[in-house]
Amino acid sequence: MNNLVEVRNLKIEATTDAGRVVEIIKGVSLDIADGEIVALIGESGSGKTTVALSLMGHARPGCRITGGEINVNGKNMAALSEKERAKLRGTDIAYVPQSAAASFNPASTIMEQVIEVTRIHSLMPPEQARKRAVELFWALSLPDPDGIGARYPHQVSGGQLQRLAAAMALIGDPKLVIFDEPTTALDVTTQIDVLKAFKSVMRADGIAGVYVSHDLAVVAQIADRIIVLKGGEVQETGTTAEILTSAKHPYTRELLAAFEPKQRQAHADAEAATNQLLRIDNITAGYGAVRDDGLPLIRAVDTVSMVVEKGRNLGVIGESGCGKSTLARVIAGIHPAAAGDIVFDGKPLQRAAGKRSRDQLREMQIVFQYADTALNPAKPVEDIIARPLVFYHGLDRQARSKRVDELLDMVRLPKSLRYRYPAELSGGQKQRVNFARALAADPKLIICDEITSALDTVVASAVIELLKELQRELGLSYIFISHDLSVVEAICDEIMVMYNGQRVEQITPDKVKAATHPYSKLLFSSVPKLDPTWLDGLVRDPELVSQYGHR
Amino acid sequence: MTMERAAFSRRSFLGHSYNLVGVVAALIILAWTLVAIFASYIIPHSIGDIVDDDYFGPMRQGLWLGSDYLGRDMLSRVLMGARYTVGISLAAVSIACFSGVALGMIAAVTGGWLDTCLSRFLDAMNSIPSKLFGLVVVAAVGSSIPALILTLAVIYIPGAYRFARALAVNINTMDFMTVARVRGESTAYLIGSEILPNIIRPVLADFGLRFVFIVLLLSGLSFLGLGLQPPLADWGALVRENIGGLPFAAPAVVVPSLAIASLTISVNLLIDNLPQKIRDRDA
Amino acid sequence: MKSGVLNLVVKRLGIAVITLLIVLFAVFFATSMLPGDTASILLGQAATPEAVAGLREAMHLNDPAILRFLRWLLGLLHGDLGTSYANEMPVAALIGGRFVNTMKLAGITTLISVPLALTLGITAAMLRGSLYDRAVTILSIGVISVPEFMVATLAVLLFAVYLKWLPALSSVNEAHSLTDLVRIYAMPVITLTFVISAQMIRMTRAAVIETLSTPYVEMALLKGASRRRMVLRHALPNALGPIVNAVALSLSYLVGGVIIVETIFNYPGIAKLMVDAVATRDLPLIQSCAMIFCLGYLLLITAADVVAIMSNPRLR
Amino acid sequence: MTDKITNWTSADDAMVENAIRRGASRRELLKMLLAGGAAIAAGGVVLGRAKQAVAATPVSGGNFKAAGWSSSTADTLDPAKASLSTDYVRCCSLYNRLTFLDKDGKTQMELAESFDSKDAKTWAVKLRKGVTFHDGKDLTADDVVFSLKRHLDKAVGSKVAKIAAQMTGFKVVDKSTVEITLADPNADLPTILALHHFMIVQDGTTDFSKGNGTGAFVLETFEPGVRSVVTKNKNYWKSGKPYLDSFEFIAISDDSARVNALLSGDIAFAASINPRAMKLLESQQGFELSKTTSGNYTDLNIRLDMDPGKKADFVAGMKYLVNREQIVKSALRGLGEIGNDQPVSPANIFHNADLKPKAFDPDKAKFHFQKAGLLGQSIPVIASDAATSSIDMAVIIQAAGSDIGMKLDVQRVPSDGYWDNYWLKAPIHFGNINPRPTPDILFSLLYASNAPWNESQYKSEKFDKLLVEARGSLDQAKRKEIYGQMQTMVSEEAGTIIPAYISNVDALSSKVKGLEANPLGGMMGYAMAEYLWLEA
Repeated sequence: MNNLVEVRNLKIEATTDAGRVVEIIKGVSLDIADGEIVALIGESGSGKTTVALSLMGHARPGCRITGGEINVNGKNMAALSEKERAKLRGTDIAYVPQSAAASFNPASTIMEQVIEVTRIHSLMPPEQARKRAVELFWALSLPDPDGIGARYPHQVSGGQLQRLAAAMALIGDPKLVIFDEPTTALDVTTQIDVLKAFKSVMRADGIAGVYVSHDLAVVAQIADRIIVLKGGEVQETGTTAEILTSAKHPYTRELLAAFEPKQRQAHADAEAATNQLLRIDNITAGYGAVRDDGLPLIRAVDTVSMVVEKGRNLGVIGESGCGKSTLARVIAGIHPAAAGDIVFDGKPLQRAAGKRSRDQLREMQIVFQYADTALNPAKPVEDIIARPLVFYHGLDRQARSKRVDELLDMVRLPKSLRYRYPAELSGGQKQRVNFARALAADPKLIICDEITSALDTVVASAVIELLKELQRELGLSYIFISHDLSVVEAICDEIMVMYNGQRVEQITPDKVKAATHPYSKLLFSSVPKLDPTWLDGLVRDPELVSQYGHR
Repeated sequence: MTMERAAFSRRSFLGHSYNLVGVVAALIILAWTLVAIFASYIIPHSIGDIVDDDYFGPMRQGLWLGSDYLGRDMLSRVLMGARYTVGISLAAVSIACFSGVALGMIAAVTGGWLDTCLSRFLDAMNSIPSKLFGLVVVAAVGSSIPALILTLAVIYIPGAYRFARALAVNINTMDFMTVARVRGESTAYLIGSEILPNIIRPVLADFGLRFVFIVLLLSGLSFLGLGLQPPLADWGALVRENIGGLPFAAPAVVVPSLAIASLTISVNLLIDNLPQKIRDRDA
Repeated sequence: MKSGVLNLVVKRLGIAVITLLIVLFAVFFATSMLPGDTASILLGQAATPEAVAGLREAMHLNDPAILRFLRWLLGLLHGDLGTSYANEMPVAALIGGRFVNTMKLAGITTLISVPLALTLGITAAMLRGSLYDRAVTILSIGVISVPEFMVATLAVLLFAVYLKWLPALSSVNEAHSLTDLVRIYAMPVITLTFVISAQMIRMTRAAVIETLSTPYVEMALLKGASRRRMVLRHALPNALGPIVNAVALSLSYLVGGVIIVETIFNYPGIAKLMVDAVATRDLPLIQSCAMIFCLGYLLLITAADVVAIMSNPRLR
Repeated sequence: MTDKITNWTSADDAMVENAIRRGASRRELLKMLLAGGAAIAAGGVVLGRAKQAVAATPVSGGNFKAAGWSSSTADTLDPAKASLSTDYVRCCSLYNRLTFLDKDGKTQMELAESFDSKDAKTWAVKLRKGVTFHDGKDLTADDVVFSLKRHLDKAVGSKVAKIAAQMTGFKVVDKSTVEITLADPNADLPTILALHHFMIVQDGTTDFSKGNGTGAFVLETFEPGVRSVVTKNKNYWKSGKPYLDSFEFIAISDDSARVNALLSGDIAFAASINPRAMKLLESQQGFELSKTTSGNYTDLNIRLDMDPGKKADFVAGMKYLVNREQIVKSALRGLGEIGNDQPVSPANIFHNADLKPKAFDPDKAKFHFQKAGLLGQSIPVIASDAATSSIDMAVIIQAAGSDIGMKLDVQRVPSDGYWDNYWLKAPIHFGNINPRPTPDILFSLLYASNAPWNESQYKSEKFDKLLVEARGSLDQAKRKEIYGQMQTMVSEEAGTIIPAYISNVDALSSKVKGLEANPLGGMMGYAMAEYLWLEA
């Protein structure tokens, strides 16, 4: 056996509520050499995380490894007892979770958790372990490496936690580290730091890695080889360069296609210029106690003004916490502004939704990021879509049913889905239903709050295409809020960059490369490219990074 | 984590999966419910009639469960007792849960001072020991079936309120609530159509648990001498009036005790083993 | 960090005062609804109108009830619980010894039931799905479903009447040695432990199991931690909030809810005192008892909150 | 009454023992046994036991622990306010009365040496000399006048204010003589003053929590609603008494708890046993029962001035509907004697034994109800735990009624406030009357036209006249005749149905000796503490 990891014909079964057994991994085989980083890529449900976890001999509750061999460092994880597996976990194989924020025990200090592996396996005395941890903190370029260990997880930012999770994995000197979508939840500016840190540590120690992700651009920066998974089966394997340049499998090509620049639709500019659909002036909103001047203590949105023209789209971009979602909620009246004016379709709007007229509410719809929480899990799809039809349009049963069919058709969903409950839909389907509900109101403006962020690349780009089509058919306007530049670029006529509650710049997509504001520059330059050399070649102005990078 | 096996093997039927314990518990509850409904048709003796010269008589032909402290037929009294225990508890728990859940949802959705006032007031109510409250109320207005039901209900409203409010507050933070709000929906729609369907399962489980507590409290109150008008008696009252027979295991005290235990244990087991709707997407 | 807790305590104190006032007013109105007053009840069958009027006059019960209530409240501000109508003794003297008794019983029961319930709950969660877990679950359901007067009466018959191991009465005055103490408290404590443990076991087990499904527990598993470590180091500290809350609610039962145990074991605690007070419409005594119950409840709930907050670094 | 030998108790022993002491003939003894319900065959055995009882002499010493059934924070050591059995027991151990009733219902002198009157209106009471209070002060006429006069003061809240009201004048003749003047002649004054409320306290006492009396015991601890401990008064004026070193009296209101405490040995005496506990007690060794039938009764009162009691046929019907035998057998488990609707019990020397109880006759009852036109109507009957066994009685009457189509709606109401709100007020309700020593007190309280507790609102001028006549007479034979006639009147005319005289049953350890029955109630008329002794 030459390779560190040799998986042969791995089969994993899951048991459903009904007690039905489903094979979710159908005979996967893969190899990982010493010091090699292999990416597992695929959409959600492809089984990439399940395969990765099986390398530790672990199957999540309800799942069971039923066949095949998982040889890691000469031991078949599938055949070992739970006790023997436990001995290898943390020492031979380590794990960096998808959401470090959730994977740190909130009740314990970071240092305790980082060195826990050494305690469990009695690897070294705690004093030495702490020293080693601090060394790793330095290596992962964490701020305040000596003091950060004493903090609790909630006192540290997401990007830092992700790196701390890596330190937690590396402290046991593992031969193999499994990264489970470790940067998905991070802002692009932060993602770069984390990726860089991972890459340098792994390289320096010659550690092998499995990198699970759905983002080809990210994977391209770190992986030596890529394995494409779909439906529990390996679709294609190849070196990073091979996959990026000469992918053979249609699914891989689809993945790549999602990265190609989209053709933007052209607008009849003359007509648009005069037709303001929404104008907001000097809006300020926030949280906390109201001060003497009537403004809140913490300003999430600070004197922002903007205009949306009829039939055109405005993109709002910025990192998490910049106030872009609050802005969306202010416009929708969910979070009434403390100051400023909103004019919609020529008429001033009340700040609070409760005081707006039913028609005003109907004409402006908002679609949220997480379709999971935006759709009532206790109601079937048809009830969800039909409610605005009853509420705004007073349609009777028959007309309603017909309209629901039409709306499902509009968002390219089969009619048979109307009886399903949200839990029985895929992420993309949920987001389409979410959108269909907004359409049911016959709105003029739809505020889309990060609607593609929770979706896989391929699905997201399909949703964007749908939005464009609908705009052509129905003459809608969108306010598109996202942290993902490629999405905003694809659909918007104007892009507004927000930072720290303020509007820092507004430009058109074609001028992204020529941004003037330093933050915009940093933001735009941080979006990963489908080029394996991009990360290594990236040079960022250290002053910019120190000023705007949240580490 | 190692794989978990369900406590007992489950079977599926009509799109729900069941297990044996849950089914047996449900059958016992069903049986008592039927007894409660049809009690007056199946009792062999009138519950007030003295049919035995002896007291705490043993089980024998004609008096299948023996006789009570006055020489009345225990079988008839236990069967009729089911009606009062089940009926009163069910009525009380229904009122308590309905009001508590409705108030809890309203408080969660409305928020603000209404929420604060309701929570404070009901919290204060909660701090009064339930049995003492029962004693005071019954001392004040006498013990009649409506008074008992209302007292028991009032005692358990704060609990139901707290429970429902906590659940509803969680649901209230969901985006679909926001969507419904900016649609302009009324509070009634929000609580009835958006929140309730999402909390109905835990609320029903809570309903069952509270039912058990009410059965126990009712029997506790009966033990303290409050309860139905004679010769009617719920199971707790039967235990109370015949407790003198306990030292020699008279059926007059053993049977109603077992009846209470069988009902409460069954409800508890049913809650723990509720049939689960199978949410199983094809493919 | 410290000021957070302090702030909370101050805020809670304010809420406690309001809650207390609500309770006192509610109790006052409930008491005023009761038929008869102290004078007529003390006279019993001899309550001819003249006799009642005379006694009422002599007992100063002629002032409107609300006035007497407010006067009592005013006295409370100076720490004066007032004087019992029924036997003209200071309420503080009447309550004093009995309060100590109640606290003793509650204290001993707490010392036994809380560690027992937590151990059972945690170990059941640790061995979830095992025979042991099932046994604990069934046991706790069984215990929760049996009325406490059954437990108490059976215990008396078995241990006192037939075996004669333990006294049937809990005569607190006769506890001169540790053996006496054990003998006297054994049965009431066992009964109360039965009553309050089940709920704590169930909540503890549920809370621990819930945290066992969190990503950080899975993370611990993937670090190679043992089941024991996962439960004790990772799940338990985070499940502390709901557990402490359940414990507080169960314990609050020990202050005012033990009327049945006090009756069966003839234990002189304040629950029975309050029942007696209600029977004689002894307003100052009723109010004082209600206040103690309410305070006990609030104290426990607040303590639970403080523990929950202290155990959670995010809230500290 | 069951005929089991276990019902033969130490009290019966005591009765026989006393009879032997008095020199009763064997025939008399057997008659007594029959009255007590024992089979003739058992007579020999019992006699044997009785002889042993005679042979035994009291021993001093020991701590006696007993439990009563009532528990209240309103427990008091003020005899005037005493309202519960626990109060009586405590007062009897701490104080003395001027007179007391012996086991035969005869009035005996206690603190008084003699009661003298020529006209039954002015009474000269000579006091015993050499009696001291616990605090050392001598008993004087001033103390007696103070003790009696208190009852007239409304602010005291005396339970016997009504009875005391007839005492209009008090005069201290000398240090040991008091003259009491009555409003109207009353030959029963010495008996009246045997009531527990007329205990003699020290002149000027306002704080009764010290229990400073002349009684057999000195107060050590008193916790209202919980317990009291008294210790032997070494200077007690009755020589040799008390036998006990200390006497602890605790309140256990729960019936089963009280029995269990006795069985487990925690206490040596449990007062007022629930008939339902008899089976348990019978199964255990080393315990005895003491039965006292002293004239306590629970009665069903039908007010004659309200519907449906206005219709004489309804009242008559109800009297036939009450199955007295079943009430004694089932509700009282044999621990009672069938009553004949009048308040003077067989324990009283004035009892009219010729007056027979009405037989249970549903047909006659139905006839009367039909005549009254009330058959089929629902008639509320108020019962409460406050009136002993009334709920069980109500249920028995209700069941008999439903057999003939008479619907009685039994309403159980709370004990709290029962006497204030329902008793005497509701058209049909239950009452409970404690034993009173004289027919005069009973009739004046319960049946005279102006009686404060006229339960059925019975009014008869003839009755009132007879009452005054008997009261003022010093001729015993004549009084007996008049009282007999009055008993017949009440039984026939009043709306009070007295189905049974309820026996009080106390349970005690076999080690406890010296217990006798007393017409004033259980626990030797509550005064047992100074008479009992513990077998070594």
